[in-house]
Amino acid sequence: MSTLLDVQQLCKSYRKQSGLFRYRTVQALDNISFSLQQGKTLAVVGETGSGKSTLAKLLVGIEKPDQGRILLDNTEVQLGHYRQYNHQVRFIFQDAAKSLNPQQKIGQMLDDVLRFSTAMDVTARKQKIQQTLKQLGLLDEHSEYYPHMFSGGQLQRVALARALILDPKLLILDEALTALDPSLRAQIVNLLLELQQNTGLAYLLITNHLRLVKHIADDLLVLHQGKALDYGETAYVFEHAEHDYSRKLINSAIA
Amino acid sequence: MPRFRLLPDEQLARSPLSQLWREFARQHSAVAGLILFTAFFALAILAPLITPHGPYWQNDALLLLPPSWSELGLVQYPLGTDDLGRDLFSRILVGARYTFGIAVITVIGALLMGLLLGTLAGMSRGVKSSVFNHILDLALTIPSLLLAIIIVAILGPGLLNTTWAIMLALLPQFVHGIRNAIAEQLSQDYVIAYRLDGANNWQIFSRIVIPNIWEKLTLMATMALSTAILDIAALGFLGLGAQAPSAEWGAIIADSLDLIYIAPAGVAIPGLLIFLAVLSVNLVGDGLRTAAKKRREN
Amino acid sequence: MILYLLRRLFLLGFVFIALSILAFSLAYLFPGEAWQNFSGLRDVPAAEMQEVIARYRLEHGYLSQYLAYLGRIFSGDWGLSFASQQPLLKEMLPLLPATIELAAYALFISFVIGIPLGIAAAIKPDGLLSKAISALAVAGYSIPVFWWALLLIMVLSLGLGWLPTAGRIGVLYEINQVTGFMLLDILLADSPHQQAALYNALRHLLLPTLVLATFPTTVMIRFTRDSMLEVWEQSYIKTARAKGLNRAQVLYRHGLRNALLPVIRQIGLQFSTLITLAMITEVIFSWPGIGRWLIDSIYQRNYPAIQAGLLVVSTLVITVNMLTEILHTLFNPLARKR
Amino acid sequence: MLLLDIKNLTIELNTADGLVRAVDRVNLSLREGETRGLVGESGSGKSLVAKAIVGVLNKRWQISADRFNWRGQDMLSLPYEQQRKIIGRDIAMIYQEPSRSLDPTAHILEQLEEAIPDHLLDGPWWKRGYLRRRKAIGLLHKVGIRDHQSVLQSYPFQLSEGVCQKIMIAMAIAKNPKLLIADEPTTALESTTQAQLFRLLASFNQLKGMSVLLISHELESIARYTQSLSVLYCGQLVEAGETAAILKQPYHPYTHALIKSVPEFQPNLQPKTPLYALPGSIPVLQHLPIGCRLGPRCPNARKECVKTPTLERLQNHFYSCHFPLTGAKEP
Amino acid sequence: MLNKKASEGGRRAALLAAGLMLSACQPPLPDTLRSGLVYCSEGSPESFNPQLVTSGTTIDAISQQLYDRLLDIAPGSGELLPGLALSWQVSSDGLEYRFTLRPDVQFHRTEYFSPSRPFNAEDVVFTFNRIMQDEHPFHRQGGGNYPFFQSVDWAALVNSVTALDEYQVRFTLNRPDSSFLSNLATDFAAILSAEYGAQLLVAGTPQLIDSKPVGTGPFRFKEYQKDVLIRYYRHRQYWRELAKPEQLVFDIVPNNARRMAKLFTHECDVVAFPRVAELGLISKRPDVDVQESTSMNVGFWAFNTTKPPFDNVKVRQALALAINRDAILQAVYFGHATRANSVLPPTSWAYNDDLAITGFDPKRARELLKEAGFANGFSMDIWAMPVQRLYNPNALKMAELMQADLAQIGVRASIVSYEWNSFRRKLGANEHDSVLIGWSADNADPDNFFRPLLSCSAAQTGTNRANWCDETFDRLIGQALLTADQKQRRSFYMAAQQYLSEQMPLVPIAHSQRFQALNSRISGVEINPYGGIALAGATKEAP
Repeated sequence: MSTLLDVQQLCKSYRKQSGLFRYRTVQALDNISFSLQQGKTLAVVGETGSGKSTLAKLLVGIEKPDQGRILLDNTEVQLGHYRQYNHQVRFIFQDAAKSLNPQQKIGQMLDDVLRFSTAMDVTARKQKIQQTLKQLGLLDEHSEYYPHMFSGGQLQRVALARALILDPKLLILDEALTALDPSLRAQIVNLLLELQQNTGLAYLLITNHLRLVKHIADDLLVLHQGKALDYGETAYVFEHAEHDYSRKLINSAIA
Repeated sequence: MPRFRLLPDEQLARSPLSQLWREFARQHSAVAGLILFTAFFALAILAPLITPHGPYWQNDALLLLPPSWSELGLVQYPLGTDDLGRDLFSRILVGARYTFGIAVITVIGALLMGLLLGTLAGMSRGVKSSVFNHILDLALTIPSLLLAIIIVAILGPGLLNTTWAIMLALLPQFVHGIRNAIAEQLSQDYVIAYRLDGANNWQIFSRIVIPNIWEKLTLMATMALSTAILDIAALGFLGLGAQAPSAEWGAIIADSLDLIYIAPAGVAIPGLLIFLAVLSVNLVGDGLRTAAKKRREN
Repeated sequence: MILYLLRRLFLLGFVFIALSILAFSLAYLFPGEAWQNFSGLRDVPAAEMQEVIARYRLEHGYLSQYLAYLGRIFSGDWGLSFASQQPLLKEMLPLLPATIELAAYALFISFVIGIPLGIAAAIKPDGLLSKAISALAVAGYSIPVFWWALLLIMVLSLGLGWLPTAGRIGVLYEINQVTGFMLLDILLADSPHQQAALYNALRHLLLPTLVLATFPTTVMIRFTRDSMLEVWEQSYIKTARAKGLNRAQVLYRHGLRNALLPVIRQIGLQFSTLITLAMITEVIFSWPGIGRWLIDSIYQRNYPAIQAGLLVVSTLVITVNMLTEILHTLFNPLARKR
Repeated sequence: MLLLDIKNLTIELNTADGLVRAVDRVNLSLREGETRGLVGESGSGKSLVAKAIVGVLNKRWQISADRFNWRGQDMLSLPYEQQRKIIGRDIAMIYQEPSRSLDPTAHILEQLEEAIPDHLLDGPWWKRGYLRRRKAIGLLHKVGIRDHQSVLQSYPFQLSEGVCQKIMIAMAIAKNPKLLIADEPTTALESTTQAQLFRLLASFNQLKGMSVLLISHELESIARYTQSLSVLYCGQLVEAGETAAILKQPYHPYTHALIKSVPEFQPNLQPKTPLYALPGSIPVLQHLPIGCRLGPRCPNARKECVKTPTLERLQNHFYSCHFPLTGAKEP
Repeated sequence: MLNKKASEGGRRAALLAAGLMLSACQPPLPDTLRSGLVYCSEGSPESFNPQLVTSGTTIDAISQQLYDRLLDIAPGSGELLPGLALSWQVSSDGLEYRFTLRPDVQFHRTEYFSPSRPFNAEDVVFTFNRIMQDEHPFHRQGGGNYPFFQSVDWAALVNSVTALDEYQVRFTLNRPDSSFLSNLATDFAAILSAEYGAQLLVAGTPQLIDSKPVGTGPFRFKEYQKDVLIRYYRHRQYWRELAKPEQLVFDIVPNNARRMAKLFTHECDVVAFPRVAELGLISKRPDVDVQESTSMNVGFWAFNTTKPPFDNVKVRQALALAINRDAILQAVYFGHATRANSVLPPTSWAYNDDLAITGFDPKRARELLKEAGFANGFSMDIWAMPVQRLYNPNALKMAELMQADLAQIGVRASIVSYEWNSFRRKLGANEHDSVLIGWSADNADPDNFFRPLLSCSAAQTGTNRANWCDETFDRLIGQALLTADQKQRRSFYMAAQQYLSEQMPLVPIAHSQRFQALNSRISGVEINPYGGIALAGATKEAP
């Protein structure tokens, strides 16, 4: 297995206005490094303000790091070059409903994704859409649906379909499982696990939900106020967390 | 939070547009407004075809004829004639072109310009946009009619100048609204998602922004339309807009004001029509607003 | 908070500068010579022309001219009116209170009527009362103000003979202008017919105020209603109910405050419309205010006056806007957050 | 005596397309001092039940029940104002999003004081203000906020969600309620704060004998803090009983699935193996299956399931299924 | 809406509607207000000195109220009556006029001036020297234009004005002028106070003489708010019978309908120029009366004869033939005017009955245009005054009618109208192609029509809107003045009218009646056919 994603000494700070002309610097990420192998799952946990979301933004290239490098398949990620690497990295939003344009049918949306990023012709695109929908347990006629016609679980599948239609290597899930009902969550988790086994997808799981992390993540990174506290194999971190905060976090989940 | 879906499937299975229409059609007042609006619209287009007499044709023999329901009235002149012997009914029909029709054109013009500027403003950031915002704030604080009056003062009175003036006066609120709507759209998750899918600015704009803000645009347009009608009529009334022989409703009122005791119809009817036109626009606007709100709630 | 005020002040300054630039550039945009539009002088003998050029720095660049213009504005030299050849500032000063008086009473009426009606309409949104109020509001919102004024004059003044049609007070009453606010002036006046004058002035005031108040009242109704309905759906209202407060208490303690806060803001936003409507109302009721004067100035192609009028009216609007915004912030902790 | 005793509670929504039965004949009872969990996924109607108890459902909802007793008194037979009075006195409720449940424009002090009923202040009227403030501070201390000075002078937006929720609890316990209903109280909170909050609630239950009705969509988060449990599915009560007993042996396939879908309750589960999940998803209100609403998703469904099962009782364990997992009832 | 029954019923209902209705609880009016009179006028005065103006509005507002003249005109006969002059003698060569002045006439005592002496010869000399003498300290005040006096060539006519003693004044003329005494009796020849002038000179504020007036008339000036009102109080030392109203207010209401509204709501007691269209309506109301009086005036359409193509006689004639004056009489004057064939009204003794009547003949008009080389017509402006005047109650409407008529002969007319002050200014600068305006006579002499309207001297001073300067015409009207024999004068004027109808520098349109609407409680308002209105005798009955 090769290293899919390599993050080296990532730093990011924001400027916030705190006076008429004064600005305060907020260090959102402070020297973060980690790597992710193909077909593996890395969980990033931490509270609000720990820098999780910033990390996600940097990884998908919406924002640019102040320092450090992000290597994807050994090439450095550059801001704004979505088309170059969105075949490899896809992002799943916390709220599937909000990540879909309410005025567009699902089929159109998927078609757009293919049009933007591939050179497929109409029939090929159609085929690919059918195939992807099927892969996620959706029906063909769902492509004629508007987002508001789906239930929560189906929407999450649609979001996955959108991500997977480009055959990526890495999925970044930003709290995508947290708000779901348990039975739905179990369904999605099963789906994700199955996909990983079949296609060798890697997941970067940004979450607050440690019970789930324990079950599905290979590695765990604990973030707190922009700093990486513990990083290692999940089971190991759960047993031997070095930092108080990590322990507290783990204890709150595992009684 | 558990949320109940309150709509049956066949209703859920509608496009957002038809959902909106369904909610809209449920409101009697809104439908009445729409019918009235359509009637005015048709009138504005067809007016020259259906007027019984030329709106500027002076019949020296029939000055100040009372309306046809009066004993002295003639059935050929349903609303009577004015002091120059012109058929009031024809004038009022043609007036729809000026007051209502030109208001529509004005609003469309302002909308298009607003879309252009608002998009530029909405999609740009930094110092430039901040200066732009402040200028916009200033323009918003000056009352639209006052702004129109100032522009008329520069250009000189006249219907064409009024059109330009009102268009310019409406522009700030359009730019403001469109900029905000676009900024709101751009902050949505689905825009980021689209960007991550590899969409460029234009694709985002045409595929997401426009379909998602048209509802707001329509609302803004209805509000602007009611302002435009009122402003055109007010300027016409003040003698700063449409000039004398023109059949613009406000100008007809101003014209007939001198004869209000003898021929009150000349003041009452155009005024009533302005009122109805604005009312229809407002009813449609209110209906749309309610429908949009209800649709979002479901 | 101080920071906020400073920022507002900064913004205010910016807006004034932009406004003055606009007014300044009008002198060039209007027909006629710029010096005429600045000074209000119609003809200047060739001998004095040199002095005029120097005074308005016409031989310098626009920036220098603008600075000179600013200086004149602040020193109170606003030029002369084309029509009367009187100093504009002197001409405008007694007019402004008349407009403010009219607008203030109208605004007051719109509060007194609009807010309770809006609340009443929100309490039972589907009730008959609410529907009636809404219908009234949309009608009032759509009515062209000049036509409405004429209608009221026809019915109340000419038809029934209850109210006078024009002016601030019967012309036979001679009231010294002290503050410019008619009612105040009457109270200050040491006149034997004070009571009669007051009564007469009130009768004159009634119709224009009613006409002018129509639009803001309907806006208030709609806005209060919507705001109230929205607040009524909020969780904290449910919490308050669950605390055991009764409806009136909830309405008073939590509903009104939250619902009326945006209404305060609305005042500022509506004020500009109000002034526009006041201009038309003044024209119809021959109310000697700044709006009528401004419109007359346009008829007269009195460019210096238009320029000055714009400056004054906009300043008034912006100031009121800013004041309400600050007021809103004072009352609304949420707005202070930003 | 039962504090709350509800039998066959039915809640229907009045829509343009007719009545929709969102809650279908649900039984719910609470003893004094009991902590009961009410579990169900989105759309199961658990919040509706809570709101029906507190009486804050709006007029679009119609409530009926065979029995709706509060401390032995039939509430539905009382006039509305009377109901409000009793409920206002005895039952308190906290919500999912504490910051939105607090008036954004009022100081915490003001809102807290407002929650303290007059009859709890024993002192002459001129001292009321002072007493009220003292009491408010006392309440904050009780919920574990020590820095009362700055909190009291704050507006809700200045405080974190966790603190807000604590204040909500303080407001809830101000009137010494008999019952506290907590509707998803921890969803908006950080995981570390969640545990804190549950412990707080548990402590009030133990110290004051206050009954607590905990509502959540996640079984695992509340299982630890409740004595008994009611599980709702799609507006129907599927199972109720002692928490420990249910966790040990659920009778209903839905409860079973719920428990099995949580890795935490499966100590032997290997990481990265599939979780147990029922197929499909919870139906929308307009498309409720007739009979047992789980029917289409149930692995054990047979044709009898088109009839609504009655609520069966096995000791203190209630369930409503034709084919319970223990085989207690033969077809 | 004006249904009487309804309004009666409404009023009663109002009374019944408890004390709530405002009209039901009117407090009693104080005495000072009760006799006060409100005259609603159609416009603001241009000045408070009649010497400086021509407009009827200004004259109405100031002349009869603030000032007296040496002579007055009897309204009916046009005969000259003693005013401030008790008597006068004319020398046999007609070059010397000697006036004996009335003693014990007091000037106004106001907040800004307290007279120390009564009126005397010095005031007369001061008044007329201001007009004649360039070096007079007040000559340049108010622009230095005395339009009426310039139009009658006063400076060339009068050699000197001399005070012989305190109450004796002598006017010496350079040539005999039969209209001289009539001109002294016009509203323009108001007598100012020399003492006030001196006081102003000392104070260094000579410009106030025309804005803070002092005269000997029945009312004294109190205040003036532009476009709002003029307030006068009774002059308590007036030499004639004291004015009846304690207070006289000119309420300035340019809009006609609004003026009528004020009449109906009793905000105005007397209303200037009610719309002739509404006379029928007014006469039906019991609370309002209408006064009708003949008036010497003419409304006309003047071409700017210095501008091509209006310098072409044929074009002018064609345009005259193209307009349908009968339609205008109906639509604009509602029949309350007679068709004008000459600038002189038919009631004038110099009227020419034999003039060929210019009819409505578009065909002939087109032919004439063709002859003039405008077969395809041309474009022109019609300037329509924005105010209403006796001689033309609605110039804009008239212009609209003419616009339609002219279109028939291929002339594309556009209507131009400015606010009144700008209008007059631009008109003075001769920017117009043609203008709809008119003239009201100031005295009974026919010369008052011809000279101010069409003479070369008037073309320079600006009352000649046609900008017409024609030697033949000027000679004719000049000769008419040299003789006092009416028969001889008449023949000159006949010839002049004949010449005018051929040359057509202006198209006379109508001679209108003058109307005055007033509250039926008012009596004693006097209208002068030569302009001006006297309100001193107006009394108001108690309701």
